[in-house]
Amino acid sequence: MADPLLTVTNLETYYGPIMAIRGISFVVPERSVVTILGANGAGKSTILKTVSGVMDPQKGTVTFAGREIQGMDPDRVTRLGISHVPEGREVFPFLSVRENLMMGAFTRRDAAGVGEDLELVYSYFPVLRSRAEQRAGSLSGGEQQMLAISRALMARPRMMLLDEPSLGLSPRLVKEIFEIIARINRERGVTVLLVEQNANMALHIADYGYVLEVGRIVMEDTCARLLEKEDIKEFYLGMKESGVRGTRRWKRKKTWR
Amino acid sequence: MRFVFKTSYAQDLEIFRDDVQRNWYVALLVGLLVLPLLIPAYLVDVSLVFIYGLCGISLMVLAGYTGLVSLGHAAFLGIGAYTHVYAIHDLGLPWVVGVALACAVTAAVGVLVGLPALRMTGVYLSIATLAFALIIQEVLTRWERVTGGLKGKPVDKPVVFGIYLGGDAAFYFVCLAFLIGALWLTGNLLRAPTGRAWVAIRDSEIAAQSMGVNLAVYKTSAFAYSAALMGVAGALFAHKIGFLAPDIFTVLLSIQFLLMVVVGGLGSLHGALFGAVFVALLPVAISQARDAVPAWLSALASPLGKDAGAATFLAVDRFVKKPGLEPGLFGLILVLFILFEPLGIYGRWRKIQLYFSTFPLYKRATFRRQKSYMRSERLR
Amino acid sequence: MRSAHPGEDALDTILQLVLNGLAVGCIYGLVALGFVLIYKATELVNFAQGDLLMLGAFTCYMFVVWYGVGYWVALALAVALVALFGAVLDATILRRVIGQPQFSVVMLTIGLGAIFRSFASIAWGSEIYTLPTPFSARATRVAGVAVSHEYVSIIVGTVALCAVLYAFFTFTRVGLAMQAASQNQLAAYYMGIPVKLMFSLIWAISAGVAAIAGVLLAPVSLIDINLGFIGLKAFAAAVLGGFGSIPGALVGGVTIGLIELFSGAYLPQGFKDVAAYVVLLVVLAVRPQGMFGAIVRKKV
Amino acid sequence: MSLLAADGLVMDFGGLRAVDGVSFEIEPAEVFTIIGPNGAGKTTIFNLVSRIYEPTAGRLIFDGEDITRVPPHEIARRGIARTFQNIELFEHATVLQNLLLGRHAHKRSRFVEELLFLPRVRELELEHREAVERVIDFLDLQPHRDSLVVNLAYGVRKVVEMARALCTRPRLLLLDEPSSGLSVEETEDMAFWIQDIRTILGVTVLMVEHDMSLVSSVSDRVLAVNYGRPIALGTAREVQEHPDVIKAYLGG
Repeated sequence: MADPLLTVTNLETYYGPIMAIRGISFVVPERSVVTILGANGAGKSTILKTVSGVMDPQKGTVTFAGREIQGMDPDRVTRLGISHVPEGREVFPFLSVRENLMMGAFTRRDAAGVGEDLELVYSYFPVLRSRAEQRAGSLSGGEQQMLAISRALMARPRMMLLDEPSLGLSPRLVKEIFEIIARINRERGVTVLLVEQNANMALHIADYGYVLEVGRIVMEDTCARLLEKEDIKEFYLGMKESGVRGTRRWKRKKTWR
Repeated sequence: MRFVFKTSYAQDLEIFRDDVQRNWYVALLVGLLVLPLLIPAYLVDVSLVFIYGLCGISLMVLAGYTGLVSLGHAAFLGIGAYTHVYAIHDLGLPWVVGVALACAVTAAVGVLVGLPALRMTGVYLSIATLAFALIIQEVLTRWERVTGGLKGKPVDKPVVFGIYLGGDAAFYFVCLAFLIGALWLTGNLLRAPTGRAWVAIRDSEIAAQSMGVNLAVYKTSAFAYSAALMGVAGALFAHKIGFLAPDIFTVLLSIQFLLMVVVGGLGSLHGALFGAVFVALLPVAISQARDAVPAWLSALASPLGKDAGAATFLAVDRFVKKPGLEPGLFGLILVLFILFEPLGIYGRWRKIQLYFSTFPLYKRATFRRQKSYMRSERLR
Repeated sequence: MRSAHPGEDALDTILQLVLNGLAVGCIYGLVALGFVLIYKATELVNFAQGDLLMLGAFTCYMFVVWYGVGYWVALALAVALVALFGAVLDATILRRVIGQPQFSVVMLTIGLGAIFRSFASIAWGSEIYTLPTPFSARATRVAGVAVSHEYVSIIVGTVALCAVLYAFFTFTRVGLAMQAASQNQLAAYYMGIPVKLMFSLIWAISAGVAAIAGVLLAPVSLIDINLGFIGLKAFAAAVLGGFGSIPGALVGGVTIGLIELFSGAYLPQGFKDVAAYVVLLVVLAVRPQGMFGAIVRKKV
Repeated sequence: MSLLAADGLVMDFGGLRAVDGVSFEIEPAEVFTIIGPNGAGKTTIFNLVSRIYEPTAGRLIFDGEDITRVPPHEIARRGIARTFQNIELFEHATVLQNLLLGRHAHKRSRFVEELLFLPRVRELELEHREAVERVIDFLDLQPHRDSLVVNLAYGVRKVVEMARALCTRPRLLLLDEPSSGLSVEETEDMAFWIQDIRTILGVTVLMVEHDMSLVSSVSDRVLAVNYGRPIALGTAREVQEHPDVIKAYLGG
């Protein structure tokens, strides 16, 4: 395995009085795709937010490229090369699509490179080109999601944190987005930390996976092996033995509990 | 921590959470009833607390519960005061009718203001109410036949059903009665569908609408109810100050009412009352301090030297007697509250309660503020 | 000088009113511009804007009269000082309340305004001062209308400032970043925009604009601690134009200024002060978002 | 007779035509699903049916009555309730308070009665409360009754929002992406809830959804739209096999 680009050790973060993540450690090697799976409320987004500086951890360290970054202001974290695509389409509603994309390149000074990247994301998502002068707030939910991902790409990051990129997208777009994530990882060597509800897709493009339950990591392995586990199959992939759950409403207990 | 064991849905409909809470309020009421015996000199100030309490409830309904921030509530107070005084003096109507008229007229004006305000949000609404208040102030100045214009209008002591209620203690009880009445009525509304609809409008107009809340009706009713309370408060206020002039009902007074709501704690009736106590009694405290502070400081400084005491006294005395100091002090307190206790006095009160009820398990983290991030409110 | 036709007199009066109205309106516009800038970048409504204006006027007066500094240098110093003050204000106080409900923040600025007024009355007393300027009491007659140089300075200054700021917000990277930060702070952080710095910067600019407005206003009005109450009229101007629109602030200000002067000249006494507010209410009843404002509905 | 009929709906935003002549009929007690690529106008159709938008052209007939011009707050009273894509709950209120607002369409007490909290108001409130409790039982929300919505997990919020819509006792329930943001496990639960709502309560459901497993397991009929126009209508299987749908929506 390559050197770790991001190392998280013993991280604890609170939402007010509630401990959202309870002592979590993991590593993301350079140029790899790592995914974190877990049910709603397990604390996946909190991990990403703590890494990118939007939330402050109570305990623990986050090391990026040899530097401790926990508790840093999020804009400084971004300047170090971490681009976070937040959950829920956080676009700038009153700026045009093109201006939104240019904001993605805010930290960059190379106009030529920015222009190239603009063309690149337009080629990924042609719909953005046709809506370039519209206000981002007038885009549909799925289009805003595409915009958010493209905008993060415009920063030409060293590492991307993706929080549910497939949320609310059509099946075709989900496939496309995962292909794009795989491509930027392969072609540009961008390291990816991916949080997804769509475990099927995530496990197929990621190298290594962690499973999170109620703020703790309960399982970790290479994705190839995770795909073989019974619990993963049933609870994250929805693969039932010939539609067992199609008729039954009780659930099997998860074995890691 | 005390948990209430509920055995019937009807228990959720009561004003008081349980008997313990009710008993505390009964005790408080008894305390207020014997208060005139304890501090007869300060009854006038406490009456003002009650009147401001009415204003606080009024603004709490509008700003705290329905989310419509009005910068012009002093105008409603003025309309109520002038209507009442015009009715009982110029028209010679009975006192009770005067109060009822004040209530009705302000409610009607409230509807008039509420109607154009329906489509406005946020800043626009606040500035529109501000404009309304400035216009009303001008009307009060110019409509001399009714208001007496800049010369003002003296107000007699209240006489209700032929009984003279102008004494400090009598007026105190009149104000207390009105305050309790208003609390009861408002509490009723807030536990009924109307109150729920108001809060829903504050939290998400679009969701409220999709659940069948007619935004126009409920925003207007919030305005009308809030204005009506202000009208009643105005009638009492007229007697409290004994003399009406247009420059009493200024924007600054409106801002003081807002101050009450913020300092008390947004979104609770308790907050409105805490705020009223604070705003009505702060000037009293300040004037007491004005007399006392120079003497204290000179006593502190006197060991430093022979003349240090006297010099300190003079310097401090000159400083505290500066006319511009009091509004600045108000401003400072407001700023400190918003910075350090955004939930207001009531929020602090709840924290203290929680601290003792969970002792020794209280976690500081319970009320720690997370980093929060603003998002445009223009998309409402 | 007598005109040959009585109609010309009336026309001259009207022209004079228009000119004066423009000048007064520009001041309103400038103060409104301060509101709009802060609002555009932080979505706060700054009720202390008028008081910053008052501080600017006093500071300039202090330099010119007490220390004998030249007008232009004093202007620059006053603007710089007040702008710095704005930035410090943001860094120490306002930044801490961002993310709290708008209402609390509005109350905070009201509190700050009260503190400034209190400070001014303690520091400078409650006397009324006059600021001498190079434009003072000079006028050129153009076609029967007395064009006061003070008014010209106001109009030219305002229009130039508006144009520069408009260009800054629309075309520069930093200007866009400020808008971005106001629309979605979280996303702005994710873009690497130093949001805190942006906010301090906008407070500095806005306080600077207030100081300029104060200095321009000082010769026309007089300087006292209640100079800041012009902010109330400027609110009407900003809302009339549509909060958040830079040209809107200017147009709103000029509209209010013209209405005020014309109603003062042709309507019975008392209307001068309220006419602007009546017009404001009427406009808002028809267009609740003001003349240039836009309402974008939330996507559901 | 169909419960809801949309007839030639057209919706323009500025120069953009988001919905371009969509007609469909929903039969009583069926689950009718609209699918389509992002930006195809699905949510716009929803907002037209729930009357948040004014249609540029076309008509909406609900239960034999023309509701094209009925004000939005009146819709709930007529028997149409909805959920939102991004969850529009009252976050600082408890689940119970949220659900009680769902009863607003059935408010029968007058302002003055409420002001005095007359016995009649008390009775009505108890009735509302019981109706709400029935919904709480139905959707298994008992553990969350007194929790603040902000403190709830996303999956539970989705159910609470559905519960609030059910409290209006609707005849037509509009669900906007009920499974978005839910895990596989929660999506399966959601499928059961939707089936129960249809079979036990007899409520007609119109939903917009992307998760094809949920769509196939609960829908009676599916309408596919693209560029604001219908491209296919039929059972879930038929629509999924339609070449245009595969091309525009499912991907090869």
